[in-house]
Parts: sequence; structure tokens; C-alpha cells
Amino acid sequence: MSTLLIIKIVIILVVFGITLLIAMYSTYLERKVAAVMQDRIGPDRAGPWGLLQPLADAGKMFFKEDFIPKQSEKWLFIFGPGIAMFTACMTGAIIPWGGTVTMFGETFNLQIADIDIGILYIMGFVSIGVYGIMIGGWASNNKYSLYGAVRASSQMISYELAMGLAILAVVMTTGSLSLKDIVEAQKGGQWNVFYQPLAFLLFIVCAFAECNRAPFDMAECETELIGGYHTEYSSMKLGFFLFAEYINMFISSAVISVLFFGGYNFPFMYDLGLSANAITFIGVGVFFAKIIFFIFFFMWVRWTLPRFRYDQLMHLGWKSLIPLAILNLMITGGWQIFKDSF
Amino acid sequence: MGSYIAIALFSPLLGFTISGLFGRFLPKNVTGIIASLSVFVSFVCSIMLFNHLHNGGDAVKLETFNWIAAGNISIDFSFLADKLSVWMMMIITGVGFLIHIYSMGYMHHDEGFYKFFAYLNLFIFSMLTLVLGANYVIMFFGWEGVGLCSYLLIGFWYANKEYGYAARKAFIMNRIGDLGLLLGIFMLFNVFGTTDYQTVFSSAGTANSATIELICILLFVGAVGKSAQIPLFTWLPDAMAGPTPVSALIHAATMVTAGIYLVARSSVFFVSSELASTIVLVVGLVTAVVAATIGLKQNDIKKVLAYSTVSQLGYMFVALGVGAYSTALFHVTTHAFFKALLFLGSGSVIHAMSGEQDIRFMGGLSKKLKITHFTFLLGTLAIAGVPPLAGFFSKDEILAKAFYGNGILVFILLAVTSVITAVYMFRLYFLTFHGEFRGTEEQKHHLHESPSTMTIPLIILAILSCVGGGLGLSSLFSHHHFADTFLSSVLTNANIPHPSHLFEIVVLVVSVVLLAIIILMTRSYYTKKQNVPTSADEETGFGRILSKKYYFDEIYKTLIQKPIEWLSNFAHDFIDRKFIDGIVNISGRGVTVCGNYLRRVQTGNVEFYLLAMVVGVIAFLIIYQLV
Amino acid sequence: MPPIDHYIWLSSILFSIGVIGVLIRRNGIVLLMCVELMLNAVNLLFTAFATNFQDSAGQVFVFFIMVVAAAEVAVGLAILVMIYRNTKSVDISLLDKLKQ
Amino acid sequence: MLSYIFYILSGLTILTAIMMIAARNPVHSVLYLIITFFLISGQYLLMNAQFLFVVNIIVYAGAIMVLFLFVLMLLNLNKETEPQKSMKTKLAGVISGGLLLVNLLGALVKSNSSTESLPITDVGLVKNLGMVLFTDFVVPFEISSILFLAAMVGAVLVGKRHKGEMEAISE
Repeated sequence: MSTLLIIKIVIILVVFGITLLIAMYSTYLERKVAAVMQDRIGPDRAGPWGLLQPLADAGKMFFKEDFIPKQSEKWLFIFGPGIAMFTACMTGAIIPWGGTVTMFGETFNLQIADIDIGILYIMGFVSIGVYGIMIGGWASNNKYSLYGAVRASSQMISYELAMGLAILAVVMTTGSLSLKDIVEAQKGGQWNVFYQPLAFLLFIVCAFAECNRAPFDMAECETELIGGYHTEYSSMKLGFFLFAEYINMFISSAVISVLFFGGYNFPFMYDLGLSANAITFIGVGVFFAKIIFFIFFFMWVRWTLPRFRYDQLMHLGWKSLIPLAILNLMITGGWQIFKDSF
Repeated sequence: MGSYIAIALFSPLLGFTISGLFGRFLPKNVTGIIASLSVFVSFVCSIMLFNHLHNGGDAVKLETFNWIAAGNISIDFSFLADKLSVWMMMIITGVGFLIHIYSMGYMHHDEGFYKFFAYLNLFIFSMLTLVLGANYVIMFFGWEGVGLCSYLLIGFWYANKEYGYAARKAFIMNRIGDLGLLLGIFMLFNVFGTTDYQTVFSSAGTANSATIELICILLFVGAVGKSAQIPLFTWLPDAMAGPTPVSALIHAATMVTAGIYLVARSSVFFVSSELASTIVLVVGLVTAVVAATIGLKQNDIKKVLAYSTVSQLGYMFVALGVGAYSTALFHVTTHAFFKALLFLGSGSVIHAMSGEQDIRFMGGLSKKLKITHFTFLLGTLAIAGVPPLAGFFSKDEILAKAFYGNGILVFILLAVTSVITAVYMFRLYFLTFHGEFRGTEEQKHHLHESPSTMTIPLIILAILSCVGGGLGLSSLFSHHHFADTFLSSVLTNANIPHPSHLFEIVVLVVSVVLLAIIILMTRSYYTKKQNVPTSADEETGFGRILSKKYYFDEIYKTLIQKPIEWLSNFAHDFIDRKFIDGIVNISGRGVTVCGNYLRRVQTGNVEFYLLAMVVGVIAFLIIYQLV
Repeated sequence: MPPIDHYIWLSSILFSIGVIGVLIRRNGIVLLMCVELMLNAVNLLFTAFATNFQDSAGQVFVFFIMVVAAAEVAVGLAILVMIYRNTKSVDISLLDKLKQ
Repeated sequence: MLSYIFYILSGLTILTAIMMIAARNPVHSVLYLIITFFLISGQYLLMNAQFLFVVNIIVYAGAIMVLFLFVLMLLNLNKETEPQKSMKTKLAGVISGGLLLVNLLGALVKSNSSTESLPITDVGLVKNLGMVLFTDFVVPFEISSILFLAAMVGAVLVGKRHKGEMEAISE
């Protein structure tokens, strides 16, 4: 086995681990943020400042009774959360976590795979992600779950369109689908958010909807549907669903950072006179800082904005976001032609 | 020099576009001025071109692009300004400009003011295309454009049904002629492989003489339609439905001369074809006589002038038939001057009479309409052929050419026509301007001289009618006059002996004496004795025939319209209803019967269809593999 | 890589399965799905040939087939939903109104 | 090695396709079909047709099949409401389909079969495909967008409730 393969395997494991870790501590962060916003203290019993709270939660989840309702489709009931978890984890594979590192006589990227289709891969997995919710919700054989599943599916296919169009604008400015190329094109503070503010706005709204996060958490809206698609779930299966949501949030934040905020780039990165490896590691740190900021942003929005009504959600998606995205695309295309002709 | 052609052509087109598209938003004066200016620009261009050619320059050709290219057909969109074209251009734009000015006054109260000027400009453009085209196809393009504008302008007051019918009549009659012209062009193309003037004329000698005869006759059919000769002349008097400036511009000065232009343009062919020339001569002669006699009994001021136009066009065709092409063109010119003048004068009268056109209700207008009266008188004298006004020279020349070219009979008939012309013109003049006023009190109270926009063109045209003869003045003293010399390089005149001085002087003296007698007689009959013509229905004997226009319309109705109606009815009742519908019904019934049995296959069951489809595909595949 | 023949085998089998599905099911939605399966079998074959001849036209064609399939599904499902709304069923054997 | 992957994928594809038409529950049918499409996507990946791979997933698995599932769930169709054909018709259908298969394969067997393995190309990469799509096939591409628009309008029109219907529901 070559060194490169070993390094790749290590990166895969590390990325997987970090993904789970961040997702885990996102639950903690969520509760802390909620507490701060509501002027409470939040979890503080388990460990210092309640830092062990996620572990305690996980333990609780594992030891709860794993209940499968009698009227449900047993296998699909089990597959649902599994698919949700799987698709959530798979998207991390092409995020460029950092620049190049030279170590052990090899130069390699801090990225599991830099594939040709890049951002389309993420779109693909996001579009499959809905199956977990749909299958789980349908298999529960409960009307609330079914409603949740139906809502989730139509919501996600609606917002996927606007999201794809918003991404296309970025792809048009960069000229590549590869996330690595997109990040490299934003070197030196040339962040896409300055060139594509509308696309950024559209993308972040769609990302909220795709993650089923407030204010678009219609599929699990407690006040209307009890628990939505996970009404019948308990124990670690419920844990998988919740966990998948946090992973999705993490990946969304990463993609937002990559597409619009320069990924691992940070201002003046070549003016500090640091070695390449140092720059890369600082870059990784900066990248994670950006990701955590956006995770915080997700929570901030959740505890600030009230939930939409379902028809409002559909109107927003089809009648505002998609036309805006098309407009943005046309402006971008026009600008490209204008730029190229001079 | 080519750019002058382009400017001359596009200036009216631009005017048409502006007044057509934006006219309704512009003030009336602005529209009128733009339209008039655009024609004036063309006129200036014509003068430039004329100057160029007069100083011995070569014909100017403007090549733009290859218009039609299909197989071995290749037609260029090109224009040619030779002496003939420029001569026509001068008349069209010059007289056209004056009429534009006049229209600004005449049409001032009309709602469709901008539309009118748009049409007028389009007409000028079409007419220029007609005379400037470098091949027969471009000419035909202009020819059709002229026909269209004529239709639009005759039916300008389309709300009146009669006027609409008149427009339609003009259009259809023109189409009949156009068909002949089109066939002629096809034949030309077939024989020479091109329709370009220069190529065609230079290789005219190579063609079979019978073919040339046929081509000439076909072209002449087109000319008959456009120039209102027998048997296609009845549209022109009806065309008086249009506003009077239209009558002046289209139906006197320019459009109807397109036929003359066509024959003159093709003079190379006509000179060599005996039969066609004879036909031209006979048709022209008959038309001249018939129209003149009809003119004797008309009571509508514009109709009299219309028949006089037809008659004068007949004169021109006689000249063409004799082979005196430049003489015909000369008469076209002088006729344009005095006929435009007469029409505009009549327009001024009608304007003053608040739309009244019947001369029986006029009279004594000379006191109120001084300028109109005087100019109209000059026009009348000119058309009657009083020396030294324009009409005398051109008519006299035609008479002379006819006498020396075709003998005494043609000469006598023309001379008689000339006399009749003088009679009906002075009848018109005296009935309109002298004697007692016969209209209503309200009209009398309302009488007024027209505004200066109308009178100034009248004055200019009157001057031209007086001096226009100058173009042919020298024929009395030498054998070639200006028009002859200028046009001789493009027109192939037949070899006619020049009239002797004795003949000229005899004609001069006789005509002066005759005219004096006619003037006195008509004056005493219509002014002194206050005779007022009766309406057509009260006429008796030959007068009735004349006032009914030899029953031409009625004859057409019986000979052409009725049989066609009968044929259509037959086709409708028998062929269509019984025969074709029968076939359709039988087939339909057959399908119904078959369908009644076959519909049992259609179970309406989608599954069955699907299965049938798959079985069909399998069967097809098996057959395909077996074969 | 397997030879092109095997791709033809695979596509033919998938296509035939689609045909059988169309013939043995009565649910309109499942019928549409079977049609999708047939289209996919054809797509697969196109791609295989495109690879075999190293010509991207075949793949472009697959792209267009997907476009048509998507349009077809959108309209087809809309029609089926309407049928369901009127007849409370998606059973195609009930759709014999054309007979009258 | 790639050949083995191909045979495994093919076997699974055929299996899931058969399961799809055999499943009694329409939702199961959809799920089996989704798996079939994933396996076919795998075949694309095997042929290095990356773009088709991802488009197949996004369009078929991610949009079209979600739509199917959505409609099935919306209409709440399941095993109990699924109409079934009689055994005889089913048998007829299977025989017809089998005959079709025999025909297709018969034609293949009759022709000269090739044993050359498929070449490995990069015609299916986004870059190459995009180049062809926007140069040689730009007119069909534009027309297909019009087709989409028409389909969208059509679907909306078909699915739209009429005015009277809406009032009847709200009452």
C-alpha cells in the first residue's frame, strides 16, 4: 500500500470523526445558544459547563427501548434513519478541508476526493437525502408521519431547483464544478459573496429548507404534526434522524463557506511569510471557524424567526426564489458575455 | 451619381414611413411638410440627374444586390437612370411636389390627413421605382406598387361604399392588364434569359420576329390596363371617387402614363413589330374618339376631365402606334402640366362649392374664384390646343406624325377628336365659370377662393402649361425639337418624314379659326342662352347613348359579368353541391359504415391496447427476422 | 470491461422487464414507472454505444431522453392525479370511457 | 475486475427490476425502481460517464422518483388499494414480454457478436460533454428547454383545480 492511500484512509477517518464530533457538539451548542437567546443557562450539569452533555444524551439514546410499531413496514422503518444518516455522511467526501500539505515525502490535498463533477455530487446526495425522511415517514404508517414525509419531499424538491440555479451562477463565474477550483478561484479575498450576493442569499435560504431547519421545519413541526416523520421513532433510530440533521447543517455550513466565503482562504494568507504547511493548517482552522459561525447562524435564525405556513413556504420557493435565481443567472450570464467581449 | 438615384428613391419611402408610422402623433402641418419635402428632395435629385445627362453624361446605373437567385434565374435589384427615366422622374417629382403642396390645403380638414400623405409618398416611391428599374421585374414591382397606391387612394374615403367599389374596380381592371404584362415579362425571360433592359434591347435583333410581336402585344395589354384604353378604360372615370389631388396626380399626370412609359421603353421591340404597332394605333385612336364623345355629355366636373384624360391617352397611344415615341413623351409632359392644372382647378372649385361636383349646379364662379378661374381658363386653352400654349405643340405634332405616318384617315379622326375636345372643354369652362349661379343659397354664400397652398401650385402649373410647349417649340422652324433630341438616344423612333412647313402653317391657321368658332358657339350656347344640360335619363337619341357612356359598363355586365355569374352558379349548384359534395358524402358514409363494424375492435380498454401494441411489435420483429 | 454485446443483453432484458411490467400491472403510476425503466434500458444502451465508439453524441442523446422523460412524468403524473381526483382510483382498466 | 463489477451490477439490476414489477405494494415498486436506477448509475460510472452518472442520480433518483413516491403517498396507495390482474392476463403478459426478449436477443445472436471489451474513454466527462452539448447540439438543447416549459405549463394546467371546484371544496 502506498503512502498516499494510507493518508487518504486517514483523511477519510478523520473527516468522518470530525463530522460526528461537530454534529454531536452542535446539539450542545444548540441548547446553549437557545438558552442564551432565551436568557437561560442551558445544560451545565454533565462535566464542566455541561460539556459532557452530548455524551450523556448519546448514552440515553442507546439505552432507550428500541420500539418498532406493529403496523409499520419493519424493514423500511429501519432503513429510513439509516439512509438519512448515510447520505448526510457521504457529502463530506468532496469538501476541500484545506490546501496542500507536504508530509512524509508526499504532497496531498486535505480532501477525500476532488472529482470532476464536484458540486453536482453534493446536489445528487442532497436530492437523495429526502428518501430517508420519506421512507421513514411512510413506513411508520402513521398519518402524522405520512404528512411529515409528504411535506418534506415536496419542500425539498421545490427548493432544490432554486438551490441548483443559485449554485449555477457561482459555477458560471468560476468556470468549474470542482469545489477545489471554486475555492482556489477565491484566493486573495476575492470571495464569491461579493460577486454573487443574491446567489448567496438564495443559497442560504434553500440550505435552511433542505436541512429542514427552522423556519422551514414543516416536516417535523411539533405544533401541527406532533413529531412529523419521526413521531413513531425512538431510541437510536430517532437519534440517527436528529444526528443526520446536524450533520447536514455542518455540511451546509461547509458548502456555504466553500462556495461564497473562500473556504480555507483567509485574507493576507501569503503576506505573513509562513511556510506552506503552516498556511494550510491555519487555513483549516479558519475554515472551521467559518463553518462554526454558520452553524451558529443556523441556530440564531432558528431561535429568532417564527415558522412559515406551508403554503407560504411553497410560494416563497416557486414564486420568489426561483424567479430571483433565474434573474441572477441571466445577470451573471450577461456579465460574463460583457466581460469576455472586452 | 448613383447616390442621387438612391436618395430620390428613398426620400419618399422615408416620408411614407414617417407619416405612416408617426403621422397620427404629428401636427398636420408637420406631416404635410415632411411629405412634401421628401418629394422635393427627389425632385432636386432628378434635376441633378437631368443635368448630368443633358451635359452628355452616361446613363447612371445603381446596382444594389442580387434580388432573386434561383436556378438560372438571376434578377438584380438595380436601377437605371437614362434619359427616358429621368424625363419621367422630372414629371413625377415635379408635378408630384406641386400636388403635395396643394393637398396640404385641400385635405386640411380630413381626418386621414397623415394617411393620405403616407399613401401619396408611397405612390411617388412606387412610380419612381417603376421608371427607374433597370429591368422589367423591378419595373413590375413599381407597377404593382402604383396599382396598390391607386387602390388605396381611390378608396381613401372607404366609408362610402361606392368609392370602395370604384377602388376595387380599378384594382381588378388593372390586374387584368397586369396579367398580360406579367406574361410578356415571362416571355421576355424565356427568350432572352434575362429581363435587364440593356441586355434585352441589345439582343433584340436576335429573336424571332413573331415572338417579338407576341411580347409586344402582351406588354401592350399591360399598358392598356394601366393607361385606361379600350376595353379596360372604365375604371378611370370611376376612379374620380378619390380626393381630387389624387385624380390630378395619379389619374392624369403620372400613373396612367406608366403604360406610355412601358411602350416607349420597349420601343426597340415595337418599332420592329408591325402588327403590335397597328394594334396600339387602332386602340389609341378608338379610345381617343370614344372617350372624347362621352366627355361631351358628362355633367360631373371631374368625370369630364377623366374622359378627357382617357382621350388624351388615346392620342399618346396613336403617337406610339405611329412610331413617334418622343412625340408621345412630349405630349405626356404637356398633358401632365395642363391636366394636373385642370384637376387641381376643379378641386379648387369643388372645395369652394363644399363638395359639389355637378356642373349643372355651378356657374358664374369667375367672379368669386379669380385665380382658379384664370388658371383653369389657361388649362382649357392649353388642352384645346390654342397656340402658343403647350397643348397645341404636342397635339399638332401628333397630328402631323399621324398624317405622314399613317395617312389621311387617322389624321381626320384625330382632328375631329381635337375639335370635340375643344367643345367639351369649353362647355365645361362656360358652365362652371360663367352665367348665373345655379347652386343653393348656402353654397353661394360660402363661395371663397382657396388658400394659397392651393393657388400657388395652380399658378405654377398654369405657367408651365403656357411655356411647356417650348420643349417642342422649335419643330415649327426646324425638324428636331428639344424633347426629340434629348430622348433620341434612348427611343427608337420610326422613320417618319418630317412635316412640311406648309402643313404646319395650315394646321396652325385652321386650328386657330376652328377654335375661335367653337369658343364663340359654346359661349353663346351655354352662357348667353343659359342652356343647362339635362340629366342622363332625360337625354334622347345619340345623346343618351353618349351620356350613358356607350353602355360600356352595361355591355361588360352582360357579356362578362352575367356569364361568369351564371357559370359560378352552375358550378356551385351542380358541380360543387351535387358532384363534389356527393363524392365527399359517399366516402364519408362509407367510412361511417366501415367504422360501425371496426369500432368493435376499440374496446376502450387501455390494457388491451398495450397488449395489442406489444404483440404487434413482436409480430413485426418476427417478420423482420424471417425476411 | 465487458464487450458491447453484454450491454445489449442487459438492456434487452431490462427493456423486456419493463414491457412485462406494463402488461401485468393495472396501476397507472406503476405503468409510468415501467415506462421509465424501459427508457433507462435504452439510455444504458446509448451510453454503452457512446463509450464503444468514443462518440459523445450518444451521451448527449441520453441527456435529451432524460429531458423528455422528466417532462413526460410531470404531465403524466398530473393527469393521473386528475384521474384519481375524478374516479378515486388509478386503475387503468377503469379508463374505458373512450369506448362510448 | 471491472467486468466482475459489471456482472454483479447487472445481476442486481435485473433482480431489482423484476422485484419492481412483481411487488404488490406500489411504494415497494418505487423503492425497487430507485435501487434499479442507482445500479444503472453505477453502470454509467463504470463507463466513466461521470456526468450521466450524477445527472441520473439527480434527475431520476432525486427528482422523478421522489415525484412518484410523493404522488403515491399523496394518494395514499398501498397494497390494499392496488388493483390486481387475473393470473391468466399476467401469464399472457409475461409470455408476450418473454417473446419480445427472445426476439431481441435472437436478432443479436444472429448478427456478428463482438467480444472486444469496451474502451475506456473520457467522452463522458462534464467538460467534453458540455462542449458537444453547447456547440453541435445547442439547437436541440434550446428546444428541449421549450419542451420543459410547455410540460410545466401543461402540468400546472392539468393539475389546477377549476374555480367551481375550489369553491366546492371550501364550502
